[in-house]
Amino acid sequence: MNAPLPVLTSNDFASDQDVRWCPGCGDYSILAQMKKVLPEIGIPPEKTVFVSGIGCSSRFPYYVNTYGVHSIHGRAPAVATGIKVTRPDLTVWVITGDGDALSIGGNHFIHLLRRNLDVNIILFNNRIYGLTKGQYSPTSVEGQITKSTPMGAIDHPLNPITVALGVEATFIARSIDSQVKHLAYTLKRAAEHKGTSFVEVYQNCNVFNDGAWAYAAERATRDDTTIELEHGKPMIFGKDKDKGIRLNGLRLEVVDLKDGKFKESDLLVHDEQGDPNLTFLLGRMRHPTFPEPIGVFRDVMNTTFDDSVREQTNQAIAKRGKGDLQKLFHSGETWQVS
Amino acid sequence: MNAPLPVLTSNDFASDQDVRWCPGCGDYSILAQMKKVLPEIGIPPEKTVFVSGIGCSSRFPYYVNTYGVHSIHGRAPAVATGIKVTRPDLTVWVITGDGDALSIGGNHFIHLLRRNLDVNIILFNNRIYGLTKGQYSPTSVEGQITKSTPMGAIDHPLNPITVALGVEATFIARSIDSQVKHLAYTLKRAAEHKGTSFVEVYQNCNVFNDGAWAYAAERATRDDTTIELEHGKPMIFGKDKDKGIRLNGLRLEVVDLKDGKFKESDLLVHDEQGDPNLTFLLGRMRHPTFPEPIGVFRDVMNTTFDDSVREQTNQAIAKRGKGDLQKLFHSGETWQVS
Amino acid sequence: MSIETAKPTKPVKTVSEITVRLAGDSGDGMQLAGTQLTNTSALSGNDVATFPDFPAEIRAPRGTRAGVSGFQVQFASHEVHTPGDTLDALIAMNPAALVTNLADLHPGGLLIVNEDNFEEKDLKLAKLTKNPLDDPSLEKYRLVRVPMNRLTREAVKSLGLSPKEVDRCKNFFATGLVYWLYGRDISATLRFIHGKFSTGKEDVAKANELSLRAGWAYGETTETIESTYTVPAAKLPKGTYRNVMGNQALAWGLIAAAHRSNKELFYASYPITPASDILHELCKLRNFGVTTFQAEDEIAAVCSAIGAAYGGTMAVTTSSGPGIALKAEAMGLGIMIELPMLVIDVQRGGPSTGLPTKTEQADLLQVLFGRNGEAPLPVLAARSPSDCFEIVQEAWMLAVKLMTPVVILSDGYIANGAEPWAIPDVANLSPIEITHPELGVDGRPFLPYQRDELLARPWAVPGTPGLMHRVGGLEKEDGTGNISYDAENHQKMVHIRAQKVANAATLLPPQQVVGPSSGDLLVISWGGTYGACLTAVQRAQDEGRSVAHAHIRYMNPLPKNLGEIIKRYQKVLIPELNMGQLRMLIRDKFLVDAIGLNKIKGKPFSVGEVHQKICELALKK
Amino acid sequence: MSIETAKPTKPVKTVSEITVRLAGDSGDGMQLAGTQLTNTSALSGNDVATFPDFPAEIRAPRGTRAGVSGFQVQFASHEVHTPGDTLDALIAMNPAALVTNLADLHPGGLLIVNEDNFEEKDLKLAKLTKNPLDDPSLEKYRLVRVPMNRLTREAVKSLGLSPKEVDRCKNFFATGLVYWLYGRDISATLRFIHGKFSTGKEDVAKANELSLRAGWAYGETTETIESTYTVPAAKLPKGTYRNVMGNQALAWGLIAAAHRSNKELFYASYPITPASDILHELCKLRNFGVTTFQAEDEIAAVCSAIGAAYGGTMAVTTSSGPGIALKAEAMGLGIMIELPMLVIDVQRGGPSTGLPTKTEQADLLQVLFGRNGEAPLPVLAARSPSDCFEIVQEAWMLAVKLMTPVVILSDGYIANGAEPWAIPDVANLSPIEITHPELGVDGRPFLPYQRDELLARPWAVPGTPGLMHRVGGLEKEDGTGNISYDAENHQKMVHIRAQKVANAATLLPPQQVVGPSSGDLLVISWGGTYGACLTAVQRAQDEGRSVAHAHIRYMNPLPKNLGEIIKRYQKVLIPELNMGQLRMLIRDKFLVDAIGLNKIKGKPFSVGEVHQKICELALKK
Ligand SMILES: Cc1ncc(C[n+]2csc(CCOP(=O)(O)OP(=O)(O)O)c2C)c(N)n1
Ligand SMILES: Cc1ncc(C[n+]2csc(CCOP(=O)(O)OP(=O)(O)O)c2C)c(N)n1
Ligand code: SF4
Ligand code: SF4
Ligand SMILES: [Mg+2]
Ligand SMILES: [Mg+2]
Repeated sequence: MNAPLPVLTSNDFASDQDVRWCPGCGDYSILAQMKKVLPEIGIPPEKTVFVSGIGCSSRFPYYVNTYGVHSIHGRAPAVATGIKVTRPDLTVWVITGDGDALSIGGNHFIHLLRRNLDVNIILFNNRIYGLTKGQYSPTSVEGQITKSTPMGAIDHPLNPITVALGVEATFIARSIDSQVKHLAYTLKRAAEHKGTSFVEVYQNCNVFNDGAWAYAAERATRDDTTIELEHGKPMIFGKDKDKGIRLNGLRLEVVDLKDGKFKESDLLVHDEQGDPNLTFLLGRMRHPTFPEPIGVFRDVMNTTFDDSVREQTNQAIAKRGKGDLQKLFHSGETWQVS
Repeated sequence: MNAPLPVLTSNDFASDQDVRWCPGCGDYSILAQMKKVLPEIGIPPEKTVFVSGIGCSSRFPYYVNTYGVHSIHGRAPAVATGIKVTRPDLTVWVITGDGDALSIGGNHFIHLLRRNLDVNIILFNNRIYGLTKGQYSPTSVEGQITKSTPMGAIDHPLNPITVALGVEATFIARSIDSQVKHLAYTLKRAAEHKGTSFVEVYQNCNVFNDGAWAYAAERATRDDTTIELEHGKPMIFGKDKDKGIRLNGLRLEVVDLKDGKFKESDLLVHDEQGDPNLTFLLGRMRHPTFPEPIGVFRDVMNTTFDDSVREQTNQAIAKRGKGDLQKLFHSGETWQVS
Repeated sequence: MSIETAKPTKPVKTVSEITVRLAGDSGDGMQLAGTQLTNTSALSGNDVATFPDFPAEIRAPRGTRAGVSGFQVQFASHEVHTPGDTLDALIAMNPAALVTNLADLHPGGLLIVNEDNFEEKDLKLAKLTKNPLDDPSLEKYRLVRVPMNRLTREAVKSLGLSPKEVDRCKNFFATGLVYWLYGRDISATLRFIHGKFSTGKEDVAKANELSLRAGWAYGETTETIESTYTVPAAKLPKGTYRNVMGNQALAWGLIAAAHRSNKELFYASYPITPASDILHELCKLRNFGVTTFQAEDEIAAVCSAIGAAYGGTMAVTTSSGPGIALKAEAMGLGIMIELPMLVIDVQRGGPSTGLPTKTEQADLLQVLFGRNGEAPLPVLAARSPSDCFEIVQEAWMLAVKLMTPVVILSDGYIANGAEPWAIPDVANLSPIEITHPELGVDGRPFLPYQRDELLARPWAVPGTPGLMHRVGGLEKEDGTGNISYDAENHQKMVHIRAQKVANAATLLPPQQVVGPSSGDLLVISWGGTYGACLTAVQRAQDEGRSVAHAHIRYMNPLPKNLGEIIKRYQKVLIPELNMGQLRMLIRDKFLVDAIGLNKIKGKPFSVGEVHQKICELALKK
Repeated sequence: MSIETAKPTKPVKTVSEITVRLAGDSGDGMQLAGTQLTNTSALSGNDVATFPDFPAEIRAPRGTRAGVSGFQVQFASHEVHTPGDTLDALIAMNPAALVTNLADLHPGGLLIVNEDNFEEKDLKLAKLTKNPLDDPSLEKYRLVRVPMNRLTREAVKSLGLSPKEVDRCKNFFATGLVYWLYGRDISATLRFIHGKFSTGKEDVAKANELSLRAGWAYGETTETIESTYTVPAAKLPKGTYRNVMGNQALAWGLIAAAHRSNKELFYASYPITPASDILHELCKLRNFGVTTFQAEDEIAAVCSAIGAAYGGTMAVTTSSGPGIALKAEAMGLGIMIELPMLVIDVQRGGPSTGLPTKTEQADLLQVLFGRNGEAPLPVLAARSPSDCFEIVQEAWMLAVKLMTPVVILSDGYIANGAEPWAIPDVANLSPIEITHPELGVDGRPFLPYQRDELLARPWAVPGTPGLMHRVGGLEKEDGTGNISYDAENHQKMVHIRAQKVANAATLLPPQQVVGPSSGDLLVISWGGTYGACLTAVQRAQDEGRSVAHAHIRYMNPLPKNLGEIIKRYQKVLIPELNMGQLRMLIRDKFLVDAIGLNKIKGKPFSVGEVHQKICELALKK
């Protein structure tokens, strides 16, 4: 899957529909990176299917010239399951939003992850309901003022990363709409993973929740507010790469590398196959206490639902032979009338 | 809530309906313990509401003489939310099953937990669909043979404890139908916690999944296959209390206390307010590798949805005064026709 | 001489039909006994129809009225379409079974009871203060008291089984006695017994055989039964037969339809009574290229089916009323994106959770109208267990010809009922032609919403180069399928979708009528009431009443010629197990003052109920 | 003299009604300008009706046809019930707005364009090759080219605002010009401007004021418009008036109903167009004892409402078609456990996701039949924005009197439309009596399913000692409410639930008819088509046609006297924005060959469309 087929270019994946997102919406950048990555993955358009629910983000499938289903609100994971289980030869992407995936679609989302179906979920997290013009979502922060929470949201937000971890997702990653290189890399990694790949993308809704991710997205601050997870590398961040993350007992702490108290070797080294509880710690790193990790939190192997289904079918055939209707109909007691 | 009102006895909570569970079903014991605990909690029957979905377990409300709603499949958490938000004066219990709470009801379940509504969820986990006569459930083990999986279940089961932790539940506990004392204690603890209390109960379905929990339930084995979590106490288990759980780096390990290599002081001391990632470790302790913890995994404080709602209402009134319809109707431009 | 071929030695009365009900505790194995009697009667050439009736609880408390499980079968020397109204014989294994079933036994009927189960404690469990066997009201029946516990114990004592195991043989003792009573050959049941308990449990098998034989022998020796009965073979169309239950026939029908269309079958469902057995049957047949997916809920089930259909597979989802309600929104999506799939509703008592184990016909309007917006789809209704096989073939043919989801209605009565089925010759099953477009050589752009003569759109499947296209729930532009908010286009598409479904009528046979082509009364039925209505009409015809029967299998669109048929009768009667749902459609479409006979008791019609109503409306000439 | 009271100095023509549409880019603030014109016209004593029409996209690409946003208002010196068919004046801010709206401008109508926005790039965005202003076809209109960008810029240059801020003032320039054209007083709009931008943004407020005044002044100075118009005040019933939009009136109606029943309001919903504004309005009014709960989905919303109702609170859930479909199963539960609650469906274009921002009436059958089993409930339909307030009062009264969920139907046209509302005197709002039982002194056991004369059961709320009881979705035993699988009981309960809903008719006023009590034609309408149908009928009556109008607000049960009314007319016409859903009910119930006028274009009827059909069916005498 790695070797890009030179024949494919991002034009092969451009659809003829005009894009209808608001000017300045973070979705544009995600679309652009996806179009860049798809040819590199080397799966031809006709072998690729994008499935989405409802929401601004879920308009995505119309803008890539592959097969696609713009389904109903929250149900994309279920639609994708039907496609992948019956058509394992296809590469299936699920495009969803924070409301689509975590509010109405939360159940399908966790069941897709636990079954570890070999599809890629990209969650456009803008911490708001965009298409319906600005109500709060399950990822809206406490106290967030929105059309439906004029006095501030009171729900404790869901953390997509720990939710995914709680159901033992095999691939968990995070990126940011404006970090185009990192985003492209992350999408590619998601495509390469066998099993359900889950990617949370910080996406700016500049109309209803502008700047929700400013701290993590903007040049000025992002080096100090985010940390890039790199497998096998110590966890260093900061404009001058002078801060790091250290494991102190069971807790993580931010340490300064300047004052000589700690050196690189004291830092936590990221391991994509590391203990889930460590991953859990990373998932719970939240601004402003911590820089927020971007990159691949977890990438482990487990049996996939689609493989297991095929296996059982083959077993059944091996054990009982390809089904014979005549035999089936005549099994048990029969009698003649003449 | 602690001081039991002497006036109440378990008879006050006995309903006139004959119980319709299969002879030998684990549900009987849970019902018995609930009836024992309710008077001790001291909330009168008329202030108590049991809400359930659909399933054998969900028949529960008919058997306690309190207020109750036997709702529809998977939706008990939503019904309970409507009751508790509007009637904070009531004590609300949600009775559910592994299919009811984690299959069709998974989304309502996690949203109830994240909102930390002050209700108590008791999940009767028998790893099977009982009422519909024996299909597999989200907690059925891989390979489990059921009516709907004659070749064995292929989904990776959900772990109710880590699912709850992934959404930051504030009270997480586990008990076993046959461990009546422990069960009663755990139910009581759940009642005492402010916020959503989640209790998983290992329950035996002796008709469709008999012995699913035998290892943890039976006298012969349970001391070695389960470990009782006690706040502030070292994690010791085994018939002769000669084994313990030790934290080795980020991993847990079972150690022997006989061979002198480790002593009690080396063991992990359980802390109900401990780091969530440690709780996560405990939640992932699975038989046969580990003894499975029973007791209270986690008991922490956080704002509850029902309190926050009231607070906002009071704020609104404080700020704008009790709503005045006449004023509202006449706000903005009006004109007279005479 | 071996008993297999033995004939009872007592005087034999020949009768044309017999209705028997075996009733006992859920633990007593009455369903099994009834099934054996059914199969054996069918094997002997009778036509049969059954009605199993079991408690809602998994294991209702032993000996209670709630715990009574009954199995009724009618076997006859002519065609039968119902399990029979009143009983010629009732076998009651305990007091609860007696008191809850006696009302259906006709005067002079044979009442066989297991007198060993009429102790104080048994009476108490049945909430009885005195022993019903001592009740003078029993005098109008032919009461036969059999100490079944004791006799069974004696019959098997040689094997030294546990009391519990012995107890479990009682049903075979009863079966043996019934076999004797109706001169039934026990060999098939012996085959069953030894097939079932083969491995390791030979002693249990043996015990069951001994009990069966003991029951048979008891009949020979007892004085209390003076004669036996024989029901000659029925003249059924020639062919090879077997018994099928409704859900089994649906499952097999799906596999056959997939086979005929040369497709794999994707079956997605969430368990619910009384539909679950379809899942149970199909998941055993994975070697037929069947994938069964037990989804996390009904919404996921129907949505995964939509995904599979988009992928080019034969997709099916099934449920009962409450689950079908949950599928409503997604069914609308299926209609909008115009993909073929089957949605099967095995109806049960409603509303809400209702009466899960009871039958009803009250989902017709739900499947027709239970979606937002104008969202029509074809709806077909099975009329009997064996008809479930055929209805699937027709439904799938419509789905692929019209590119639309199609609903099939069954019900709890059909689902669990059994009847003989003339096994089709698989070799002669015609293929169901399905074409998936390829990129045209002319290089003209592919139009996913271009229409054929039936107004169906092409079924282009992922993987086909050049045909990449997106479908979704927003209104589509005619032809291109692009999103369109255009006013005229919307109206056009709404009409196209409606007309497409209406076109189904051109693919379906015209409505048939049984009886005079005009007259006093037309009885219109649909679904599971077929048997009772047909039998009642035939009885009325025999009495010289001017009445005909039209049974509708195609609920939407209704048969083209139906209106013209209705005109030819003075009155129209529509018996339904609901408050008049088909009646509403008929009145609306044909402006005829159709009369309803509406029963909503969780039970099928008895022939008598329908016949009585017919007699009110069509007088003897 | 200050302009507030200035009158245009050009010749003034007095007319009885005017229809204007302001059309521009979504960014141009046309909705705001239209709302101001509406309010000011109402304040001047006119009756008004509006039709806002905005793009489906949040921010459709600037300058494109998809991005055009329009606001139409009719103001008149007599009662108006529709926003008007054809336009007297069209204000087009860019080429896309011109080409997509011109068709509705009647010949000789005034066409005011912002000529600064007809550059090459603007034409390209509108997918135009040549400038439509140069098109000879425009000659049949009175074209007025106004360089609005330039004039606005000049008007505000003193303030030194950013180009972007200046650009945002254009809509007030247009508003000023329109105010001048119709002799409108600008003071209310000035109050609005300064109220809106008060804090910190005084310069922006000032800029808007200057633009408004500049627009007005332009009218005075330009030669291109030779006369202005005045529309005298309408003779409306006396009282204090304000404008309300449909969703706002629903929200306020809910608060009023809660206030009248001395209950807190629990409002549970999941956002969906076009229902969300009800949530937005209510969550601002928490100090009225309103709790708004944005649930995780529609199922949770309706289920939490059921919980709140069980707790004794006034519970409401709202959605649009797709969300209502998801609520189906739970609504069945609400019917089974017989608790009062309101379910409001603000209909939109379907099926499936359909046309979210467009209006339609195609959910009638869904709310009536979209549930498993026999699950009837009362259904009411609002006819106009202000009627939304009243309909809630009636619906809630039924819900508590009958202990049942009640459905209210609105639609996107009503939801976003505005009209004057005679503000009720809160002091005179009669209380809605609700009684919750207490434990009887006689100590007789409490029966949760005991019936009163209307067949309603008691609403016993948790917290009441001695009344502990359980409710659920399984069939209930009459009286006790215990689970019952009994056949007779089931039939009885199904009939009780049906009769209870039927009893609603005894609580509701009889059907009224506008026009002759018998004649050639009866036009039956429901919901949002009220205005167009009434106006069309009145026009036909003025022409001397024998036609009457019956507008139905109570869809289920239908008014008791409706059948008897229908009999008195030769023909019945039922115009609907669907394929004939009410028509089906009427035909079924009354066996009348009702004729349909069915439009399904995401738009309301024009008066002309209905009138034309009436003329076909009822000839001039
Ligand atoms: C069943 C149903 N309920 C509600 C809606 C209305 N709706 C459409 S998108 C959406 C949420 C959008 O938020 P999100 O998923 O975060 O996507 P975004 O627009 O922010 O990208 C809602 C509530 C719907 N279309 N269908
Ligand atoms: C909407 C709906 N779908 C399906 C069902 C059928 N059903 C009833 S209970 C149940 C699952 C029961 O399993 P669980 O929740 O584990 O409870 P248990 O019986 O094991 O205690 C199902 C599928 C239903 N009643 N309603
Ligand atoms: S509303 Fe927000 S998320 Fe939606 S398109 Fe506009 S900017 Fe993007
Ligand atoms: S089926 Fe299982 S869970 Fe249900 S009552 Fe029987 S034993 Fe208990
Ligand atoms: Mg979002
Ligand atoms: Mg279970």
